Amino acid sequence: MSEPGTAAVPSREHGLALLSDMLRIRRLEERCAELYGQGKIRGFLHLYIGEEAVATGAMRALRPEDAIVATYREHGHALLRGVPAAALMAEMFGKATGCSRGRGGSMHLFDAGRRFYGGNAIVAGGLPLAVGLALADRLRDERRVTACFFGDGALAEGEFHESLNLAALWRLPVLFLCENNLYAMGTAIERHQAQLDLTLKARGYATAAESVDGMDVLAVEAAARRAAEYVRAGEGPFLLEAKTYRFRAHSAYDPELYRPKEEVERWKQRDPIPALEATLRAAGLLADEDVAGIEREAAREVEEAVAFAEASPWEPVEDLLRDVYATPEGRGGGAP
Amino acid sequence: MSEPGTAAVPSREHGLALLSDMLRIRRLEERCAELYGQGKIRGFLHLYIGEEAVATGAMRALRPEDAIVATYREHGHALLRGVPAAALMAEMFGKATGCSRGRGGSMHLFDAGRRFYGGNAIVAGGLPLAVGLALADRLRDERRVTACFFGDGALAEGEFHESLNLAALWRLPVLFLCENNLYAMGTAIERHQAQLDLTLKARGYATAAESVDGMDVLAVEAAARRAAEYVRAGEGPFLLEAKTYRFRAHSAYDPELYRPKEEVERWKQRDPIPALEATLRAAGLLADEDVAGIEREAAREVEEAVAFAEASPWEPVEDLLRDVYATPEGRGGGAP
Amino acid sequence: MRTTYREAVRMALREALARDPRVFLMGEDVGRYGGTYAVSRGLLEEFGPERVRDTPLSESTFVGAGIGAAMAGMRPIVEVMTVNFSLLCLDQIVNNAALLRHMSGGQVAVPLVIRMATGAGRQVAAQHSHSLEGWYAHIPGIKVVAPATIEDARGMLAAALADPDPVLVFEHAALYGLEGELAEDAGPVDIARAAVRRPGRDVSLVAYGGTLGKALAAAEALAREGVEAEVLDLRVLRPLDVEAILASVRRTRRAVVVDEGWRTGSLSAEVSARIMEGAFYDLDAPVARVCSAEVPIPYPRHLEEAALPQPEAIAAAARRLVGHG
Amino acid sequence: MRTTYREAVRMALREALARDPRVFLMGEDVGRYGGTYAVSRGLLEEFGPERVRDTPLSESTFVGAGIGAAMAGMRPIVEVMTVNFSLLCLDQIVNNAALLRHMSGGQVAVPLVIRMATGAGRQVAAQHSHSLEGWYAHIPGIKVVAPATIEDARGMLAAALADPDPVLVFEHAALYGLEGELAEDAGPVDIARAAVRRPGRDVSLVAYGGTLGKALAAAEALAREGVEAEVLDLRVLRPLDVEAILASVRRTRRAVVVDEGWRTGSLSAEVSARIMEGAFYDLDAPVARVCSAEVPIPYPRHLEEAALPQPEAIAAAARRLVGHG
Ligand SMILES: Cc1ncc(C[n+]2csc(CCOP(=O)(O)OP(=O)(O)O)c2C)c(N)n1
Ligand SMILES: Cc1ncc(C[n+]2csc(CCOP(=O)(O)OP(=O)(O)O)c2C)c(N)n1
Ligand SMILES: [Mg+2]
Ligand SMILES: [Mg+2]
Repeated sequence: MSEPGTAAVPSREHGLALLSDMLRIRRLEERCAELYGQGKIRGFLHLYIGEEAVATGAMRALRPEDAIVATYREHGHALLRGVPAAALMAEMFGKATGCSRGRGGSMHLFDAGRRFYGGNAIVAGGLPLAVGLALADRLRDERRVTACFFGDGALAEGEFHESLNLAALWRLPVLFLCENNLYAMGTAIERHQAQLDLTLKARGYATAAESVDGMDVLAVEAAARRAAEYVRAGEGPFLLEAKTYRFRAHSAYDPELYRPKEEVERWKQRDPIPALEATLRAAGLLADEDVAGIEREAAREVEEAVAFAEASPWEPVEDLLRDVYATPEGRGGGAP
Repeated sequence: MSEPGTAAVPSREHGLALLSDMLRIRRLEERCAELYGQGKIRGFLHLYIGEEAVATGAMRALRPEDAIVATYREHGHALLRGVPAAALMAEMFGKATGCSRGRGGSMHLFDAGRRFYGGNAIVAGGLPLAVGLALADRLRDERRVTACFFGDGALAEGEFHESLNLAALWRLPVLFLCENNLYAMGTAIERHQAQLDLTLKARGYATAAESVDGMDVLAVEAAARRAAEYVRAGEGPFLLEAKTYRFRAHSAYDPELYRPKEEVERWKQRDPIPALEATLRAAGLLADEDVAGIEREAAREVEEAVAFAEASPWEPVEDLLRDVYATPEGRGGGAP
Repeated sequence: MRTTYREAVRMALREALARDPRVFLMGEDVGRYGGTYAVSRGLLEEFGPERVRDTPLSESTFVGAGIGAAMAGMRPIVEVMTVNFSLLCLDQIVNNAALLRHMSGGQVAVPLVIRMATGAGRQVAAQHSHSLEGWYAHIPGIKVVAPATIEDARGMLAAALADPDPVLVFEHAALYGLEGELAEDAGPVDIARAAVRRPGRDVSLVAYGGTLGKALAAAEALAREGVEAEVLDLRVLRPLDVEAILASVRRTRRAVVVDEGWRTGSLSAEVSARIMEGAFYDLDAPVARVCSAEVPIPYPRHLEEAALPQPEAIAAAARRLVGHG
Repeated sequence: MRTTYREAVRMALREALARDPRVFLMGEDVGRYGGTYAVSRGLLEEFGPERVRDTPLSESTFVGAGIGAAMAGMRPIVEVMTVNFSLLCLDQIVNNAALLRHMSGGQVAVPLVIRMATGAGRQVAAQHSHSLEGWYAHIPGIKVVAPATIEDARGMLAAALADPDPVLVFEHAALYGLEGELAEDAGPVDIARAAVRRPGRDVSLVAYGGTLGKALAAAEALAREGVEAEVLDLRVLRPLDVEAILASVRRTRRAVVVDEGWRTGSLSAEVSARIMEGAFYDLDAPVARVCSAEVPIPYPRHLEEAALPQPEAIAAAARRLVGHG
């Protein structure tokens, strides 16, 4: 694991941008939680609160031409990838203006134009897709990275193993990014993994790996840049583990019987947002009005998104059967 | 990998027994190949010829109360476990007197009384079963081992990963025995595995592992005894790799386009049967008449088995629907 | 006593664990978390971590391990959190659980119970809304049951555990909150027969699991119009209680089959085909089906509702048949 | 020209690889080994290891990788060696290939072709003899085709590749050796319609894939008795060409559906149900089904033959219907 503080203090501009990114996710999701309480957002809602440093740091290492595959806990990833908050919020409302036209909801945010390939609600189900996206790049000789985010729970699935082996065997440009928040729902990682050192797992695939403090956005960014450059250089896949923590329940239904309140409180002391603030202030790079400005912007973005979602139309029920196939009855595919 | 020759020279009796075991498998399978040519045995037939040292050495480490799960290449394992050659041969003929009443054929040899739980034709499909057999022992506080044989091809399947993790996590008494014959059908291990050192794979599950020369029956036996005792002592699972080679085609349909004839010839120089003979002769433990006696016995066993299979009846076609459920129409399960 | 479907399943689990030391419960988050649907809450505390086992996310392996433990004589209850994730363990269910008895010539028994939540209706979108009971009902060697009432939620588990073959129990996720009366001494029920939940003479509504309530609601509506619908709860999806289906159809001469699966290739097709084969000459009108629309289940409530079979559609189908009669 | 089904598939693969640089073939032993059924022999030598890719035994991941590559604009042909092993990648097929277009609101297309060998009949026992086409035909978002003739073996692949949606191609393993004539200029065929393979007026025999030949054999036998059976080859299993089925049944007023799947819940049930719904009043007798017996496929030849649909059983079912008419 790279040491905390090994990442250099960023420029003021860069530091503010990171802070802004994390805060934008945080405020958006806090609002989502409220809206869920009001029944505006429904189904499953998985919040990323506490883990923002991971997506924020990692996204900085990716370029527009890179591809992203994420999980059902992907609001932050989508937002930082550039999916407009309004389209995200409308999606969570189920409106026709949502980024997946309302069909997907919180767990299935998509933006093909930005190469954001979802939003996958089957644990580890996205890993093979990432391998395939990278394979396409390899076959076309494109120097791009596919970043695949997944939780610690996915480590136990067979597809994790198969995907790492295949990516390593074929030296495919996949950045596997494990968001290890120490729990898969209510199951602590010690109770689902026999080997807790993920770099040792990677050795089973002769794959490069590193573990980083996922509460330190600067450390995540630095590690992700190293990893992405390794991958982009054609060295093969890389497994990056970010150790983090989810401050909220797994989803709205979770009574959190499986972890002590004190543990959650302890981790909240390591909240990545105040942590970055402190670093920036200590370096004289941040003033109170900067924070106020960022907060104002974030609040505006969220409220505009909610207003947009509220005002957006529902898809007409007559369109129920849309987008099952490319053509209405699926009777395409005549002779080419 | 343990060094060749590290295993001590066995007693004469033990050496002869091992030689006899390997020869019994070899002769039985050579006859199977002929019978396949004659259309007496049909479907898929996977021969173990060349790999006999693995089952022979490993079986010596197991006790009658231990359980075994094998693959479709399991004639040798079944035979050495004590399934009568006649019942095996009848099974391959599809006769009602077969060890699976003819229903399974070559790939599905069973003998529940001897705790021989098949004969599984889905690559890696037997590993979870082995985990479950071991779990049952653990829950009943029985100090038994479940030995699970599988090929190198299975290493790529998700179930390998899941099963090792689960067995290690729960410290279950499973002896995972990889028969690495360097090919999964036509795919050489370097073309299906990113990491060729299996002990490194095992570290990904914090699991003990060892690699052994699978052409040296004494080395296999010694390693299997160490591994089985580790497992029996409750230390958790063990991954034992035996490096071996299949002399024949994968199955009857295989044109063997994928490996050079010279490679096969080179490996035949390491045939485990002459190798053991040589060791025993060098130690003055084996005379020509010993070999002749073993050959005679093996030939007799095979011919009796064939005669039995030939003479055995077919299951009446009226019994087609037998053994789908415990009760004829599956309408059991009323109130208990 | 007043109780819920969820509590009825929990009672059944508790009783099974208390009664037979060979029984254990295993699955994702069945222990500390208390079960995704809170079904197993309290059982870890009562029976300890050896008998209430949280597993890693390894569906294929923990289901396979259940099969292995059952072969060895245990009576595992494996919970696959939802049918959606059972796609990851289908190989173990089909190629091992269902086939081992046969392939071994009758030597190996797999007395295993697998429970899963199934169905849509809670806006959890396409990957979390499957209804694949019909798929499982296709496989010889396994049995499939679908408790649709509190009594069956309470009673089917014991019967499933007593069965020498693997039994899959499908609990519709929308039913866990269902409240109702349960006799204090409610115990095991059969897992062999369908049940008439409401007698009627004009049309048979054949349903199971999550659609039973919808069929009953449709029957209420029809009754207000003077149409007496008989509601048959299949209960057991494999082996199907064909006699009960045919008996009902012979009485009513018309049938609507209701299925939350996508229409094409759902279990409703088999029910229709069986009626074709066994009661063709008794029919006054063709058997109708009300199923899910052939679309991945969409997230928004109005579209999800439109995709699923609803009481109005069931009643409308019945009306069309009766008009035809 | 004289050729085989196997060679016809190979020709189609070669042409696809030659024509479109986005096409590549990937699967277990498709390269060096030449394919388990020798279908892809020579293609590695011709197109190189980047475009003819041997995969490890990781069905879920290489199928998922095919989906990913298709999302990215490639045109992968993924070979799952046999349908039996497709149980290990069902999650990818159902939850990703079939759903991505919908869940993404139409943004993501998966122009993927998955080929698999299917069926029994070669004494390879229970785990290697599945016929699960009916399962796949249940899933909205994918298309399913079953070439039963040399012409379709040659022509369906190009159509499948041209299709913007995932197409599953089921090649019955017993057909690879089938010999016959193929026009020199044989090319793509449609993958939208069923085909009447033999016209007749007395009864419709509806079959697909491996059972087409058996239905034709039954028709021959019936013809010798003066019964003219029409044989309909479904060709496309999803979406079903219901109009063609109904048109045939309306002509003949009787139908036998033949399916190598186990009877309960097989595709034959759907065909029967569709006839119930669309041609009930045209029927002179109930639709009959000839399917596999509800037993894991046994190894011995006599039992395997007894378990599978055979021409005699098809003819017998047709005779019973005609007797009824
Ligand atoms: C294959 C599969 N099994 C089970 C589930 C149910 N489930 C949803 S999230 C989750 C926990 C996943 O934990 P992790 O991968 O660590 O991600 P996190 O939620 O912690 O971000 C589970 C078990 C699922 N969605 N997919
Ligand atoms: C899941 C699965 N995929 C594919 C196959 C087809 N198949 C049968 S044996 C085999 C090769 C297995 O190789 P390995 O595990 O090394 O065993 P070996 O045959 O060398 O003993 C393959 C691909 C199968 N039986 N099961
Ligand atoms: Mg987690
Ligand atoms: Mg091998």
